[in-house]
Amino acid sequence: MINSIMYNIKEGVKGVVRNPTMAVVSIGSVAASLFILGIIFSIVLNVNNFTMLIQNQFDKVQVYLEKDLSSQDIFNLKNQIEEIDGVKDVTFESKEDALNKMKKRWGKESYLLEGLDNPLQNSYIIEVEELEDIGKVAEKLKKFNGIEDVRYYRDVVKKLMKFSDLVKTSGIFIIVLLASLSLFIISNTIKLALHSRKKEINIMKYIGATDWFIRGPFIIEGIILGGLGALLALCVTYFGYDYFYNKFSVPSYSVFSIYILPISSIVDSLFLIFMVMGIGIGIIGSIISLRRYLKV
Amino acid sequence: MINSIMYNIKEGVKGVVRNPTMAVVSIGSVAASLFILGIIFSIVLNVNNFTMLIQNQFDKVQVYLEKDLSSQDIFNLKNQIEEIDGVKDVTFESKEDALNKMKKRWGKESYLLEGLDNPLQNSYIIEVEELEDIGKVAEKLKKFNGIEDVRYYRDVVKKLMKFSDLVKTSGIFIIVLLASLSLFIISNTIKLALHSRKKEINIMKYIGATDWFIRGPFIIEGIILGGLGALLALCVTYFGYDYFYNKFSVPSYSVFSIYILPISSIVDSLFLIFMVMGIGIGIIGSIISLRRYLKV
Amino acid sequence: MTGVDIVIEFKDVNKSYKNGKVALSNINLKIDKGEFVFLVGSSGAGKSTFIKLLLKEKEVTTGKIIIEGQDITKIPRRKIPQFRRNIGVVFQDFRLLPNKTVYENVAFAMEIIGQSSKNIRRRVPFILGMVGLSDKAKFYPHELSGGEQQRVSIARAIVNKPSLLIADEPTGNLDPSTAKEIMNLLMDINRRGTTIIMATHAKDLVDKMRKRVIALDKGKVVKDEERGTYNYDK
Amino acid sequence: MTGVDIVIEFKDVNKSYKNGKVALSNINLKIDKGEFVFLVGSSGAGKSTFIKLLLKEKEVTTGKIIIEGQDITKIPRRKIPQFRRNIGVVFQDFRLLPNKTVYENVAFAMEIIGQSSKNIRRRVPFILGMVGLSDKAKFYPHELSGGEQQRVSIARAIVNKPSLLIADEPTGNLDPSTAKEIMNLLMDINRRGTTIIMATHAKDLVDKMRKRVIALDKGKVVKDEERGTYNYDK
Ligand SMILES: Nc1ncnc2c1ncn2[C@@H]1O[C@H](COP(=O)(O)OP(=O)(O)OP(=O)(O)O)[C@@H](O)[C@H]1O
Ligand SMILES: Nc1ncnc2c1ncn2[C@@H]1O[C@H](COP(=O)(O)OP(=O)(O)OP(=O)(O)O)[C@@H](O)[C@H]1O
Ligand SMILES: [Mg+2]
Ligand SMILES: [Mg+2]
Repeated sequence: MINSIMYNIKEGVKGVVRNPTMAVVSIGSVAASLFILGIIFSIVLNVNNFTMLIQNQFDKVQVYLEKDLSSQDIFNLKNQIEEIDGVKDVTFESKEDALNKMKKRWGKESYLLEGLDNPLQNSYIIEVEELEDIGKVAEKLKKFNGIEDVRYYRDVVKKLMKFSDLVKTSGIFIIVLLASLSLFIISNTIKLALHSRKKEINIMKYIGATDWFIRGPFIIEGIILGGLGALLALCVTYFGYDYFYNKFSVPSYSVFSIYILPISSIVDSLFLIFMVMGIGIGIIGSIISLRRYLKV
Repeated sequence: MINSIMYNIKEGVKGVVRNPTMAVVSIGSVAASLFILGIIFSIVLNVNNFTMLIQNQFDKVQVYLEKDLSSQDIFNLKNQIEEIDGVKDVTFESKEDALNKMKKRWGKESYLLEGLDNPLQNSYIIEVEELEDIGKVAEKLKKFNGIEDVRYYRDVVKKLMKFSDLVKTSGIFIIVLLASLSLFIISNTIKLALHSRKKEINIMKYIGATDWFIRGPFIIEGIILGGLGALLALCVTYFGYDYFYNKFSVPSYSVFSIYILPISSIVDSLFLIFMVMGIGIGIIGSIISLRRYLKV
Repeated sequence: MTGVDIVIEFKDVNKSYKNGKVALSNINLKIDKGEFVFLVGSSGAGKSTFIKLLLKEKEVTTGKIIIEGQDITKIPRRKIPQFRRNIGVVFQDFRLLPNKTVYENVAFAMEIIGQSSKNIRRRVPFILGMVGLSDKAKFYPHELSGGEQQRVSIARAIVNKPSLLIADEPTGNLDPSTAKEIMNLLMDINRRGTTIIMATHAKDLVDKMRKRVIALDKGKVVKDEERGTYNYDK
Repeated sequence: MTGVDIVIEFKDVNKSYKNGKVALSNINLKIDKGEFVFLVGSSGAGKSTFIKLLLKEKEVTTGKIIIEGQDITKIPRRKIPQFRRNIGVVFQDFRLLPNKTVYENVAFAMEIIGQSSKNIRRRVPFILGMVGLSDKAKFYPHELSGGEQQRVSIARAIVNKPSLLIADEPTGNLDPSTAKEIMNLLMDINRRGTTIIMATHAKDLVDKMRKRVIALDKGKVVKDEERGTYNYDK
């Protein structure tokens, strides 16, 4: 048993070494296909992440309170709001806070606001649990006493949800598609590589080798080539991504900022995907492609 | 001459027909690689287009006029604004227009606005020629008399520009990269396909065939396989894209709407790219890969 | 005891190829255990086809081939390797593995039947010595002359001491003296009990050895003679 | 007139392969126009190597080979095809194009020298008739017997009426009577002025024909005899 495993590994390694053209081509094709997959995978992950970040900016309703409310009224209101279904968090923003924010935003023109009788209103900022529910929550808030105005980004939210659906659907679609195409390309490569060794396989059969005896070394060869291809793809993807990340990432969480996921947060899934695909294809490709040549 | 061309074509077609495995695998690989390229190409074109559309929403500055301006003042102001460098267009929006817009936006809640003493202000909407100049224009407007407030999406604009740069740079980067990878995969396929016909090529040389005599049919074969692969990729991309378009496109031009370019506007470039790449690779791949086998 | 000693029996065997070519028609013959049989006939007579049927490299069109009591036209696919291992074959086109050295090509035949590497290391050099290729053990097939390739093929066929040895033109690429040595080798093997079927054009060898000769012409057996000669009616 | 009639001259030719094997050493000989030369020697003596050097399939290690006054070890790469076209070759391993039929394989040799398709359509069937393969014209090489493949190889070698014909073991897979026919064919071609060099193990043919015999042993010329026989000192 050990003997036979050793035999297969020895022969598999020899197969790789003695067909350098084929080895280079196979590793290259596996790496190229997986690299493409890696790119798409990174893009989809990032766009998805990006959409979610944007959503976080818009899952808030701001309600402006009437000016003559007592602190007790304000406090009661908060309790009422918190009881609404789908509300996650309620934060008070006093008109002073609002003014300070405004001053910050205005930057060097903020002196215009100095000495002014604060014209702003107290407000509650309400976070919802699910973006989809934001319309319903807003409707309910409008009926409350003591609330003068209810504001949220109705259109933006609607469109954002549609966009996020699109990204998810098409992301999954494209990844599945690309995975199939990579599979196709790699198994083609294996098919062609085996095609040029068809005679060799036939000869083995003619002198009485069993199917598994012939398959063994080829499977090991598939594992080696697929694994090396996957590792190569991982390296290229890793450093390419990192370069890209350092060049473009802006560490900020506000709308439209370019927040790119750091490589460390995707390298694990990439490694897993690449290895499983590379080696898996190596094995399955060998077995399937060998089938027709073993029929003698 | 004609004779020799006919010979090459005849032999090239025979080569395709007599190696069906190789033909299917080659066409499949070419098609798969180009299809991937097509997907990325479509995505980049669309994201680019999408960014430009969004930019169009933000290349405007709105200035709110003081309440007590006479029509003459308002008219003069327009002339002054139009003289600023980088201003493309200036549109007046009366406070009635603004109210109507608001009513439209509020939809069924617009009854709340009925009978109200219009609290809004007259304004000018100023389009700039280049998004980059919007900051400068806004600064100048602030210094004008009769203008109460100047509003534009300062942060959004900045980030949008950065985002659009990112899309352009990485789009070109990814397309170039994918094109090289497709080239690599296709030429690998050709290399392997020729590898299994190495003996055949050697034999031809041994009985006195010139390099070009041998190359001819292989080049025709490359053209046929590359061309068919390209056509296959085009068909799949065309119908895939169209399906996608019909499923997701929302014919609207506002922010965050999902505006997808119709297939008709990209099919020409796709056809050109696919054909040039498919056939070009077929030819170049054949010539380069043949080289080592011709050296006998 | 007749029934027991028959190793190979052809019963009404016909073989026509896909393109319509009839390569063998109506073959009926028996070959006993331990016989040495020459298969002769002009080029294209059907000798190699006869051998390919024995090995299940090609399937009969009609008829039965019975080896050691088993109808080989009916054995299941997965039992074919087991069946082929009992037969040593020298192919007309050698069929050496191009990526293995001479040593490895011969060793491979032992590996597939699960021989220990100790056995392999002892027996392969011995056999290579017998066919005169000790100094070529590390050569690859494309580095060998035609006759050397043929001898590797012979070495591989006999290394497992098969009970049946089939050789298709084993001396076609050999000079007379090497051919004679190989024939002596085969005779020796035959004397130890191995049945041998050998297709050949070597008239002088056949005439000298005086063994059973089966002559084929256009797919038919035209002569089947104990202690025969190469000549046959055409 | 000695200088003019020499078609082929080997001057101090040595050939050793990459793995160190010395296949030919110190070969010096001249072959005149119109000669018929047998090249004999045991398996591995260097006959095929000799032929491969003549065709520039392998390069000499040292020395010169002069054909028709031209040192072929020095001709530029792009002139090799032109040079090879003047030589008809029967290879020991046949070298037929696997994806072409018998007819196409022979026609191909005419196509590469730019023969009109009218000529091809007339000459190919004629040559196939000469080697006895008229009924196999549409077969692919893998559908042929060993001897049939060899004859296709011969047909291809002679179809262009070369001024030099080189044949490596052209009767190795043929039965004696077919071999005799092929030899008659070669004799005929030789009588019409074609120089022929033939490597062979067919002792009886060599002995009967009484042509010049060059014997190689371990890469050295050990005999060079007009009207010679197969035997040589080993
Ligand atoms: N795969 C095939 N398809 C079609 N015809 C074939 C095939 N193999 C052999 N033949 C034909 O069958 C006939 C017998 O072939 P076979 O190889 O048995 O001859 P042979 O006696 O071995 O001849 P040789 O002495 O030349 O090797 C030949 O005419 C050959 O052309
Ligand atoms: N490519 C090669 N690399 C290394 N050694 C080689 C190569 N080709 C041939 N040889 C060796 O050179 C020697 C001469 O080979 P060659 O093919 O010339 O013999 P030959 O006389 O044609 O024999 P045969 O009658 O068996 O065909 C042999 O010992 C062979 O092993
Ligand atoms: Mg045969
Ligand atoms: Mg030889």
